[in-house]
Order: sequence, then C-alpha cells, then structure tokens
Amino acid sequence: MNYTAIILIPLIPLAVFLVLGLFNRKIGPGVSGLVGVGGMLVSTLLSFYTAFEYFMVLGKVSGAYPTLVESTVWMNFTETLRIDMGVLIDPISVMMLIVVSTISLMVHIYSRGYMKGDEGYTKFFSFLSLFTFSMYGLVLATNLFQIYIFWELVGVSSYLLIGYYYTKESAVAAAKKAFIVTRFADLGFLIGILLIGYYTGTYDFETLNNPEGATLTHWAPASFMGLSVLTWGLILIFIGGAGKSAMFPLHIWLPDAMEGPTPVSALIHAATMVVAGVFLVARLFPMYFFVEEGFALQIVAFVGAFSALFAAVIALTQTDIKRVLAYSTMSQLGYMMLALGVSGYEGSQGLGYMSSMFHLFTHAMFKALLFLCAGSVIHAVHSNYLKDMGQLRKYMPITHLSFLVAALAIAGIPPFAGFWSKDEILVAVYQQNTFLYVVGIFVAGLTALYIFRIYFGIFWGKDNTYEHRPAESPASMTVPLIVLAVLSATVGFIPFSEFISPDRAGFDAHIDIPMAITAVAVALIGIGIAWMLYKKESGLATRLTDRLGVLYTWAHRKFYMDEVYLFVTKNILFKGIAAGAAWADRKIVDGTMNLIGNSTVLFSKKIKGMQSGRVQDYAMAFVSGTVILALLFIYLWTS
Amino acid sequence: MNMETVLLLRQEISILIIALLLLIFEIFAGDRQKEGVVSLTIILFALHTGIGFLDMKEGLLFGGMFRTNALIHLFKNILNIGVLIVLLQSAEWVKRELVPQHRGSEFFILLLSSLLGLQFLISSGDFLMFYLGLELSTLPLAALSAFEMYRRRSSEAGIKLILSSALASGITLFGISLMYASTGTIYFAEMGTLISENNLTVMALILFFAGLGFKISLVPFHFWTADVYEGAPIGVASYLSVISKGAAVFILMIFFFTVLKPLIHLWENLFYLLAVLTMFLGNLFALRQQNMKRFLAFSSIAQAGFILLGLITGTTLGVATVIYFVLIYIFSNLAAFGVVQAISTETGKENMRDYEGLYRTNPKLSLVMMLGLFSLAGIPPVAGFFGKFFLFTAAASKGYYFLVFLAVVNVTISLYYYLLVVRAMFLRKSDHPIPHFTNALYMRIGLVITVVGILALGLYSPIYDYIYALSNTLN
Amino acid sequence: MIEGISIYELLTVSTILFFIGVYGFITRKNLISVLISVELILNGAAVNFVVINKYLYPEVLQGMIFSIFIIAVAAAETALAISIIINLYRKISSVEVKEVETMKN
Amino acid sequence: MDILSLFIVVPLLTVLVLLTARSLKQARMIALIGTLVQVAMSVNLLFAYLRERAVSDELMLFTRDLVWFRDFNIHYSVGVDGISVALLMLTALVVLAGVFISWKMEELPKEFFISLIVLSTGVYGFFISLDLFLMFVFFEIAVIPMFLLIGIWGSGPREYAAMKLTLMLMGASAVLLVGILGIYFNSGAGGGPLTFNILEIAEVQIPVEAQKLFFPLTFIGFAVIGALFPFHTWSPDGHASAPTAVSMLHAGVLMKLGGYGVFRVAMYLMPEGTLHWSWFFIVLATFGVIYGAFAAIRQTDLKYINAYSSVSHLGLVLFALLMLNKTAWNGAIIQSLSHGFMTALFFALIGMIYERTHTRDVTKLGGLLKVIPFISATYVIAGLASLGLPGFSGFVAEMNIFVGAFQHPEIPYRIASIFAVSAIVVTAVYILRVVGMMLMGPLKENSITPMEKATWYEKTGILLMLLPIIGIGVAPLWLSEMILESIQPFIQGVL
Repeated sequence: MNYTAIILIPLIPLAVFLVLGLFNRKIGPGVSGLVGVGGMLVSTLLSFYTAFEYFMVLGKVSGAYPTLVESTVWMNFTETLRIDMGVLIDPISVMMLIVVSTISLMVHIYSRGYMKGDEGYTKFFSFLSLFTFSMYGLVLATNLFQIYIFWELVGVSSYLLIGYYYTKESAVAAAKKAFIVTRFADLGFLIGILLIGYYTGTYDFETLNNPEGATLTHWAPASFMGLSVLTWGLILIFIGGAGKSAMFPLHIWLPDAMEGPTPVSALIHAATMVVAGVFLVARLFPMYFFVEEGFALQIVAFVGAFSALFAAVIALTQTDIKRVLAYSTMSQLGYMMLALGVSGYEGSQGLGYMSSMFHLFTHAMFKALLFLCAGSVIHAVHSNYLKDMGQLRKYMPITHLSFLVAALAIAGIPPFAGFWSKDEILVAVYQQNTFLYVVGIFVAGLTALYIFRIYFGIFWGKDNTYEHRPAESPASMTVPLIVLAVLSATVGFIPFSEFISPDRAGFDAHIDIPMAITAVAVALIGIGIAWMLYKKESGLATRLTDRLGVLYTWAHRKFYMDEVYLFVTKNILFKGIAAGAAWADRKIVDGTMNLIGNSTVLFSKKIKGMQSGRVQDYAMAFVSGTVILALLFIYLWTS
Repeated sequence: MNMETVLLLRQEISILIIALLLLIFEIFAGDRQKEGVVSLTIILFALHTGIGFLDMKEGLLFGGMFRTNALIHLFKNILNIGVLIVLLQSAEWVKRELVPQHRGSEFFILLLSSLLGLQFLISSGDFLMFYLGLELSTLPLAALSAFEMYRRRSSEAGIKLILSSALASGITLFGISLMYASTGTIYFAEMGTLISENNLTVMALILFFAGLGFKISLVPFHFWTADVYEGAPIGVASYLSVISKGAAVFILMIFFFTVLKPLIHLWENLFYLLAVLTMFLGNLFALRQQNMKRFLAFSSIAQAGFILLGLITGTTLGVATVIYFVLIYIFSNLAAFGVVQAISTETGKENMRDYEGLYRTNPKLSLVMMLGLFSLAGIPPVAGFFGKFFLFTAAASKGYYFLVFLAVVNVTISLYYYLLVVRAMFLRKSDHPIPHFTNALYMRIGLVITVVGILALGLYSPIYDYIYALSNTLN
Repeated sequence: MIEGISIYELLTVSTILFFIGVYGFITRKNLISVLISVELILNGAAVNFVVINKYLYPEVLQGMIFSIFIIAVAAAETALAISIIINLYRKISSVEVKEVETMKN
Repeated sequence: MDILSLFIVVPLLTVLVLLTARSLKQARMIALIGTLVQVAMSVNLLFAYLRERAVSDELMLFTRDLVWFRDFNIHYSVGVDGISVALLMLTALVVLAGVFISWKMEELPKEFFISLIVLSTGVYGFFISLDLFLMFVFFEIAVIPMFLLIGIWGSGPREYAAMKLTLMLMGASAVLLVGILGIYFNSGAGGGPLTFNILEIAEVQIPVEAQKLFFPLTFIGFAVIGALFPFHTWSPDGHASAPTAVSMLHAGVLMKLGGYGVFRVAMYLMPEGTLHWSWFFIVLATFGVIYGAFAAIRQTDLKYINAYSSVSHLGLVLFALLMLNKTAWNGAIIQSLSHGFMTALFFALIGMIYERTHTRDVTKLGGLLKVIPFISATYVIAGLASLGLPGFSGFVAEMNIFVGAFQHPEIPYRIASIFAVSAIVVTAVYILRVVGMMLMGPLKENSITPMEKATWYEKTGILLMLLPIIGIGVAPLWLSEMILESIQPFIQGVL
C-alpha cells in the first residue's frame, strides 16, 4: 500500500483549512472556492486510488481482507496505554473514505453556487475543509482515543457550521444545542474508553477486536452490577455513538441542526458525520459481538429500531422540508443500527453488518442528493416550508428529476440503490427477530409515504403564485445533483458483500425474492397513499390529520421531547443546581469568609470600653491582673 | 576609681558627659546660638554611639551592683543606635517648638538621663541598681511626656505615666522585698543559687514581673501605653515604644534566663498566657485606631506579645531571636514613627484620614512608611519578616506549635490594619492631601538610617550570626 | 528587733499599708490624694525591707539601705508628679482625676 | 552568576532601572526589554536543561547552594527539573504578554510595571528554590504586590477585593508557615541536622504522626492560592477587580504556586500524610471541580465566569495530584501550564473587550464577531481550548488527568474521577453560553459603536498565549516526556 497517498488524504483538507482560515481576509471568494474544490478533488482521487489498490491490487490475504495499520506515538499515558496517531486501512474505513470524499466533493462544488455572494464565503470553505479533515481522521483512526479526538473535532466543525449564520439567534441556539447534546453523549464515550482502557490496557482496535485476544477473553468475566465491565464500556461507547447518530433519546439536536446552510446539512447531518455512530459500532463490532453474547448489541438493535419508527412517524407530520429530511435521516440511521444489532459474525451470518454498511453507503448518496435538491428548491423559493411550494417541477426540471430518483431510492424501489441495501437489512432482521422485522417493514412503508408526501408537496400539489418566478439553479449546483442522482440509481449493483463482512472474508448475498416483493409492495402502498393525499391539492390530508387528532399533534410536536429536555436543563440544571451553586458561593462560602473578618472588627468595637481613659481603672486592671496571675500560679501551675 | 572602672562605665560616663556639656552650653550660649544645641547633641551622641562599638571586656563594679559583658554591651549599643535615630527624628521638632522657648537642651538632657537610667538598668547586678535604673529611666520620661506644657493632652499623658509608673514600681518593690525575704540577698548572682520554688517566691516573681510588664506594656499592664503615646510628644512616644521597651525586654531576659532559670516550668506558662492575651488585645485595639500615634501604640503592644514567643523558650536560640527581633523592631517602628513625626511637625496632622493620597504628594515618605509597616507586619524581604520567622522558629523549637499558630493568626490580623494605612497612602485619592514638602536634613538622615536597617538587617545574615554568637554568653 | 512583736505582725502591718495604698489609688477622686496613696504603697514596701532585714537577715544591711533609697526616690517622684499636676491645674484649674480622661478607647 | 540566579537578578535590575523612568513610554520600554530578556533566559534555560538532562540523572539541575543563616541551616539553594523549567517558561511568557496588554497604562505606569515585575520575581524565585525558607520568602513576595496592583489600578470594589485577596492568601501562608516549621523540626529524624532543604528532607523519613499533623497545614497553606474549595472566594472578587495584566499574571501564574507547592513540598516530603489525608482532599477537589463549573454557568460578569472556571480547572489540578500516579501528575502539571496560558488569554481578551464596550456583562453584549472579529475569533478559540477540545493543550492535560485518575486501584477514587470527568459537559455549557450571548447573536447597543480593531501590541500579547496552547495541544509528546521523567523520582519518593 502507498501510505503517503493515504496520509495525504486527510492532510490536504487540513492544509486548505489552515490557508483559508489564516488568510481569511486576504483571499477573495473565487480563489477560496477553487482552492477548496481543488483540494477536495485531489483527496477524492487519492481515496479512490486507495480503494482500488486495497480491494483490487492487494485483495484478500489468506481469505480475508487484511487490516493495515501505520501509526506513530502521539502521547504516552502509562507503559501500556498511549495515544497513537495513524491510519488503519480495512474494508469499512476504505468504504468510508469513498463516501466522505464523494459527498464532500459534491458539496464543495455545490456550495460554490449555493453560497455565492455570502460574506463569509471563505470562512465557510475553510470550515468545510476542517470538517472533511476531521472526518477522514475519524474513519482512519487506529485506536479509541484517536477516534475520540477526531470525534470531538467533527463535533466542533459541525458546531461552527450550524452556527454559520451566527447573527441568527435560532442558529446560535441550534449550534449550542447540537454541541452540548453530543458532548453529553461523548461523556459516555469517554468514560467507556477509560473503562475499557483500564481493564484491557490498550486502545488499539486490532487488539481489542481480536476475537481470541486476551483482552476479550480475560476481562469479560470482571463484572459490575451483573454485567461485564466490558459490556458497560461498550454500552457507554454506544451512548457516544447514539449521540452523534441521533438515536432516541439523544436525537433532539439533529432537526435543529438544519439551521445551518443546506450543503452543510447534506454533508454533515445526512451523509457523513451522523453515520459516525454507526461506524463506531461497526468498528468495534467483534467486541460488541463477542462480549457476553452481544448483550450490548441487542441494546443497539432495539434503540435503532425504535428510533427508526419514532423518527419516521414524526417525519410524516413536519412541514419544514429540511426537518422532514432530518427525521428521515434519523430513521435511516435507526435502520443501520438495527441491522448492526441483529448481525452475526461468521460468513453469511454477517449479513446485517454488511447490509448496514451497504445502507450507510447508499443512504449517503441519496440522502445527500435529497438535501442538495432541497437546497436548490429553497434557493429558488427562499423558504423551507411546504406551504410556499408546489408545481415546482415546471420551473426546475433537473432538481425535480434528481429528487425523484432520490425519493425512489430511499423508498426502496428497485433498481435504485436504496432498494438493495434496505432489502438486505430486512432479510437480516427477519432471520433474527420477527418483531423487529415487522417494525422494519412498517417503517419502510412510512418512509415511502413521508418522502413522497414532500415530493408531491414540492413538485406537484397546489399551484403556488411566486412573486418572482423560481428558476433552475446554476450549473455549479445542478451538476452535483446529476452526479449524485446517477450514483443513487446505480450504486446498488455493487456486490457489497464481496468486500465487507464482519470477518472480512466476504460472502455472496442473494436477493430473497419474497422478502423483496413484500418490501417493494409496502413501499408502493406508501407511495400510493402519498399520491392520493398530496398529488393534487385536496382536503383529504387535512381531514385525515383532524381525524387522527391528538395522535397527530403529538407527532407534530415531536412527542414533546424538546419540552422535556428544556424542563430538565432550564429548571433542574440551570435554575436548580447552577443557580444554587452560584448563590451558595456568594452567600455561604464567601459569607463565612466575610463573617470572620467582620466579626473581628465588630468584636474590637465591643471591647473598646476597656480602655476607659481613667488612670484608676488602669490601676485596677493592673492590680487585679497581678492578683489573678498569682492565683493562677499558686493553684494551677505550681506542683 | 581606677582606669578599669572608667572603661567598664564608659557608656554611662560618656552619656553623662554629653548631658553636662549640654548644660554648660545652655548656660553660655547666647540666644542666637541656642539653636546649635540640636546639632551639638546629635554630633556628640553620634560620637558616643560610634565609640560604643569599641569592644568592652566584662567585669563587675561596686561589689557586683554593676555588671557588664559583651552581650550587655551589645544591648547598650542597640539602645544607643535607637536613641540616635530618635534624636535625629525629633531634631526638627525641637528646633521649631522648644528652642524658641529655650527648652531645647532640657529636652535632650532629660532624654539622655532616661537613657542613662536604662543603661544602668540593663547592667544592674542587684535589685538596688535595678530599682534606681528603673526610676531614673521612668521619671524623666514622665517629665518629657508632659513637656508640651501648653497642651492639655501632654500633661494628661504625664500624669498617667507618672502615676501608673509609681504604682508599678511600688508593686515591683513589694515583689523585690518578698524575694529578698525568701533568699536574703538582693544580688542576682547569689539569688540564682538560693532561689527555690515556694509560694513566697512565686508571689514575688509575679509582683516583680508586673513592674517589667508595665514597661514592656504587656496585657494587663499596658493600659497607660496608648494614652501616653497619644499625648506625649512624638519623639518621646517613639522613645517609649522602642528604647525603654527594648531595655525592659533585655533586663527581663537577663533576669529570667539567669536568676529564675530554675523556675522556667512556672514562668513559661505565664509568658504563654500573656503572649496570647497581649497579641490579641493589642491587635484588636489597633484595628480601629484613627490617630496614628495611638495606632502605633497598640501595634507596639501586639509586637510585645510576639517578643514573648521568643522569651518563652529560655534557650540561647530564644535570646538570639529576641535580640534580633528587638533590633529590627527598633528600626521598623522608628521608620513609622519618623514619618508620623515628620508629617506632624510639618502639618500638625496625625490622623490616618489625613494620610490619604500621601503617595501622590510625598512618594518618598510614603515608601518609608510602607517599608516600616511591612517590616512590622513581617512581610519579606524586609527585616521584620526574618525577625518574626525566627521568633516563631524559637517557639516551635520548644514544641509550642499551637502558640505559633495563634501568633500567625495575629500576624494576619495585624497585616490588616497595617494595610489600612498603606491603603490610605497609596490606594485612596484625597481632595486636600498633605501638600508636598521636603524634610529637614536630620529627619532625612534619620529616615534613611531606618530604611537601610530595615533592608539590611534581614538579608545580611552575618548580623544575626554575630548576635547568636554573643547570645551564648548570657548564661 | 522589738520585744514581743513578731515579724508576722509587722509584715501584716506593711501589707495592710500596701493595700490601703492600692485602695486609695483606685478610689480617690483627687490627684493629690492618689499621689499620697502611692506614697503609702511605697512605704509599705520600704517597711517590708526594713523588717525583713531586721528579723531574718540582720547580718547585712541590704534592706535598710534599700529602704533609704526608696524614700529618696519616692520624694523625687512626688516632686515631679506634683509639678505636673500643678501644670495641669494651671490649664484646667482642677485636680480631679475625671479631668484627665480625654484620651480613651 | 549561574543560570538560575539570573531569574532573580534580572527582574530586580529591571526594577532598579524602572525607578529612573520618567514617562509611560520609558517605563513600558524598560519593562518590555526586561521581560524580553526574561523570556530569552527561560528559552535558553529550556534548551540548556534538555542538553543537561541528556547526560545527567541528577534530580535537580543547575543547582546552586550558598549558606545564608548558618544557625538555622538556611541556604540560598536553587535548582530546577523539567517541571520548574516548564513553569518558568509559562511565567516569562505571561509576564511579557502582560506588559504588552498594559501598553496603555496611563496611571502611575512606573509603579505598575515595578509591582508587576516584583510579583514575577517572587514567582520565579518560588519555582527555582529548593529551600523551604527561601521558597516561603518568595511565596510572600509574590503575593503582596497584588494588594497594590489591585488596589491602585483595579476597578469596582477594588479596595475590598484587594484586602480580601491579600488577607486570605497571607493567612494561608501563615498556616503554611506552621507547617514548614513542623517539617523543619522533624527533619532531624534521620539523625542529621535540622534542615530546610527539600532534597535533604526527602531523604529522611519524617515521623508519621508529625506527617499526619503537618500535611493538612502545608497542603491547605498552598492549596488556598490554588483555589481549593472552599478557600477560593478570594479569586472571583480579586480577578473581577484586578486590572487586565494582573488578572492574567495572577490567574495564569500565581495560582500555579498552589499546585506546585503541594506537589513539591506537601506530598513529596510527607507521603504518609498524603496517603492518610488524600481521600478528604479528593472530596474537596472533586466537589470544587463540578461546583466551580456550575457556579460559572450563572455568572454574567465575564471575569467572574473565568474566575469560577479557574476554580474548576485548578480543582482538577489538585484532584490529579492527589490521585498519586505519574499519569495524573503529568496531567496536573500540563493542566497548570495550559490553564495558565488559557486563562491569561481569556483575561487579556476580556480586558480588550471591556476597553471597547465598557462593560463585562454578557447580557449587555452581542454579535461582537461582526465588530471586532480578531478578538472575538480568538475568544472562540480560547473557549474551545478551555472546554478541552483536541488540538489544544487543555485536552492533553485533561486526558492525562482522567486516564491517570482512572488508573487508581480503589473503586471510590475511580467514581470520583467519573464525577470529575462529567465536568467537561458543564464546561461546554458555560463556554458556549458566553460565546453564544456575547460573540454571536444580533448586535446590541454596546456593540454597535464602531470599535478599534485589535492593535499590534494586543495581537502580540494574544499570540504569545495562543501559540503555546496550540503547540502543546498538537505535539504534546516532548513536553509530557520531559515532565514525566522529572516526575519519576517523585513518584518513587511518594509510593
């Protein structure tokens, strides 16, 4: 393998970031755009080159794709524990390289059009590069701590990008929320790392993931509250992952994150960063699987399933298209988690794992596409809300078509990408757990429904009157759309199972016909309902919602999750603890200190009478003092 | 009256001579030359101080009534330096206030005779000399306190001093008589061998100690201090606060460490108790004082409390640290008093409030004041810190950690009120601050000496080594 | 050595003298009488010396000498005190103790 | 003149020269030159140290020992190891930055710079001295100028703050004095003479009873200046009232004396005492970490926020020290450095913002990123650094502390460390709150007024703080290695 090429992949965006960041004022928009895109292009090419080399040239070694590690010590903790910085090359990291590069490149190109004329143009591109760099570092990480480091960095770049329109209160609030919620999740992650590090004495993925490795076999027994310490560690780490991947109940930041510029939503909050959680679980999959028969893994599965359902329901009711997409992202991530959760390890047992990665891959493509289309639409009508849209297919054909492709993909209609991956997932789930399968298939239907709801709402639906006629976006924006549309249509045919499986040996997955048929049928039903309700403007939708009544309102208000959080933070943490601490510090702690001082002064005022100024009192004190001393002597001190 | 005698009495004799010369000058000088008395005194006394440093061999006189040795000689030199500074600092005041009334030489003569008394006091070998020294040092001071006849407060101070001192000496005498009763001698040397623990001795010890406690102004014998300092002329007040106090400390040390050494297990309790009382009371009273003289009076009471920390040990270490502390204390306190003196001579202002914004008009004076106060508070790198630290070390060497703890608590309290003055001088701005003025030459010399002392005594360790070396010769 | 009178009586007398002095010092309102009480105190001590010398250690006359000195010094003391008091009287035309309480606290 | 004594002589010379200064221009030029020389010396010292360390395995290098007070066996005895070198570096840089920040000190400039440099002299002396007495002397020399610095050039209730700060710190040092005397009089336990020399005392085994008695005194004596809960209340008021440069120096450097003293004196000389008391102080420290962070959330005055975050961050230092293993200690030292730079940077920025907007109340500010981009952007970076973002020194320090603390064999201590870890979230909350209210969001009346962009000297001051933060954060290895090998002998001494 050519490591310099691999190491260059993250370093180029870093360089771009530094250049654009430091000479923010000096560089004009045109240049910075070019620099950004150019850098990304190189990285992308390098990624593809790497992928080619790894899968084609190097290929399998003794029946499995090898794990290649190249790293250097960054900091030493103890004799055994240390932080390495390096690159780890294995199927999933390579796949992630492809995903990140492709999407990022597209978004870079897209942004040149979308952000045109924005005062912070250069800043925007530097932040994009920063994010890309961090994301690369994350996927290439060789050990828990490195992944944590870049984990934090993607977090902060997401913060910066969400709060990009920093004069908007809502944007600032959203950015803050996103950072703090994920930070809270990362707390779990960090403690998990500490736990695992303490017991296994290493952070390296290779050692940790080795099924026969001493770390797993030796420490699994050590238990705390009935569960193995390693299980605890894994659960805590999953909390971190859940935070980034917006799993219930840590999902609340994702919808608000849509305050950021749409390209950002596409790149970070749809395609790449949010899948970091999934990637993390996949990265530690052998651990999850082998420690205590994958107890932690079951948790992953159920959380995933629930989030998928939960989000899909909410997505049905939102009117802000970006929010719909956000919830759909959450729901799709739920799918991936679910798939991971039900996966096995050996050979074709690893279907779930494979399908999850597969879905991650395809989802990246079509969800990014969806967002970029939405961006293009918003760009045209200057609004996020369905009510301001309709009949746009007349004005912006390219956007319309690519959106349609993406919609079909996500709905899981063959031959589009989404179909293949989702089908594999359902198969995997079915093999494991029927109940979860039912959930999965139901969500599939909902997906089709909500996506086509907005599709019809945007491009068909009522005939809106626009004060200035919406037009198709410039080439810089449409080109990425087309590219991604093509990808969304085609990537499904990649024989994923050849390349990616838990044991890295690969296996051949086959389409399970009945499964496929049911899935497609359900999807079609969903689409059909959407067609009926939203194709033309008709009272049906509203009547239906009225019929559902409270159920609808609940879903519409996102089941009041935000309110719950608000209550906890505002009333309990802020008004309760923080205010309490502040008060106690001023009044009690500081009060005591002042009290000591004041009481001394006060006392000295009290005793001033002793110095009466009358010589005879002095004499009195003199004599009586002498006498008292004498008595003290004679009765106390003399033996 | 052979040569040897003269040499042993050198210090006292030269002081006497100076006093006589002043008398003669007073008689023969015409009105115009009267002012010369100031310079004359200072020059003569400077000479005397210088000569003092010639070393002196030890010996007894008058059948043991008068004894001297290297250590006692050191004491006397220390006192001389102190008095010299006092003279320098009060020179300007004398010029302005007293000379016009033809009372300049009087002032100096009285001051010197009081010093003479102290010299006899610390080199006394028996109680008679002790008593005479005590009285000879106190009576002139009473006169001096009442020296500003036209100020009521001055007379009041005089009255208070003379009456309380009379009472004190009466009680002391009674104590001495009891001690005489129990041992049958008034000579220290013999007494040391005959002393024994019984109620009579204890009684005597207390009564005797009361007299010295009065001079050192320990609680509860301290009440006169503040009033007298406030009323008396500043020069006298500073003399009281450092010179007579220092001398009393020395003689106390000599007497307790030699004669009463066998009874240490008794009087260490006494010192412990009084140390605590004195420190706390002194500080607590000093907290609220507005009048600078009164303020310094209480601070000097507190300082006396610290001195007891060294005295409590009864060891050579204790002796050394106490002497060292007293030496430093003389310089620090005189620096503070000097500034007060200068300002009051110039403007007649003595209140802390008047000092506000002083730094902006008279930076040098305020710096001297700050140094003096920091030294009193015991803040490095000025000498006071070393003095206190070593005192505490001495106390700790006998395991009195708790006493040391109480002491450091008091250091913190004292720091507070010293900082109050610093605050007034540096932090505050005043609408009518004390206008800028330049000091007379003598005052400047006096202040410079104190500053040099404050800076050098601590950092320049040989001084302490010298004192420590001599301290062995006490017993 | 006086026949029939033991040292105890005499010491008692001197002690009483002493404490009468102290009492007077503390209670008198007039500076002069305070001064007189001081004299009593001193004399008490002086008597002590004489008696102790005479009864306990008759061989050397230390006590006697001491008492003489006490008397002498006491005289000086009184003279000085009187002069100060007179000076005060000139100013405030009163010799009451309560007149000299201007400095306090 | 040996390489270490220069650190005392040069500042004193600077002070002497400053005495002759006539105007602000002269004063600041002299101060600038003096501090530049100090920085040069500290850099030189660093390299000299690395060179020397390669060949020598002495505990302390560049030692110099002169008898001072013979009878007390007090010596002027100095020497450094990696830790002190790093801290000297910190001090020199912060002082230099402080001079830059107070470039426009109109009132009594000469006196200001003199006090500032006297203070730094005390700090230098403290870090290099190996003799308890000497150390104590420098300790107080470092503290006392604060009174004037806050009292004369401060703002708000400056007299109260100055008095409170001075009294609390001096009171602490008074307690410390008892502790030191206790150590001194037990230093003869080995049969040798009494001594104040740290290295010699470390050889002898102080009686366990004495350790149990004097450890808390010594620990508290130092920890008060390290803002140990509940003795931290001098710091919010003090910082709020102090002028910018002083807050920088005080929070950045002076508060580090606490941790350093605890480490060098209390724990190194009294290991049994440490073991006996650690649980108690762990509780205080852990509580302080969280408590400080929470208290910071509710503050509206920028300086108060920063002061409380200092309480939290320095609580972490003491916490780590008490965990008694080299990783945690390493973390503690790095945390001292990184907090030094960060908080100094914060105070510098706050000062600049205050100069321009005339308020430190976050609720009155908004959208500053638009008006003063450089300062605001730096503030954001500083904020991110202080909430422990990777790539900045804070992360390195905290990770060392957490990993180290978690290595503690006993469960309760690991629980405590989990509590301490949880502070990172709270930190994020109050940092982002400020950033959100003050720098982002719509402009408010205070921010609308056209403001002067950051001047060259302000930028220099900022960069002096910022570069080390990033440097340590990106490439921590050399530093942590240097500190680790200096810690090694101590860890053997204690365990």
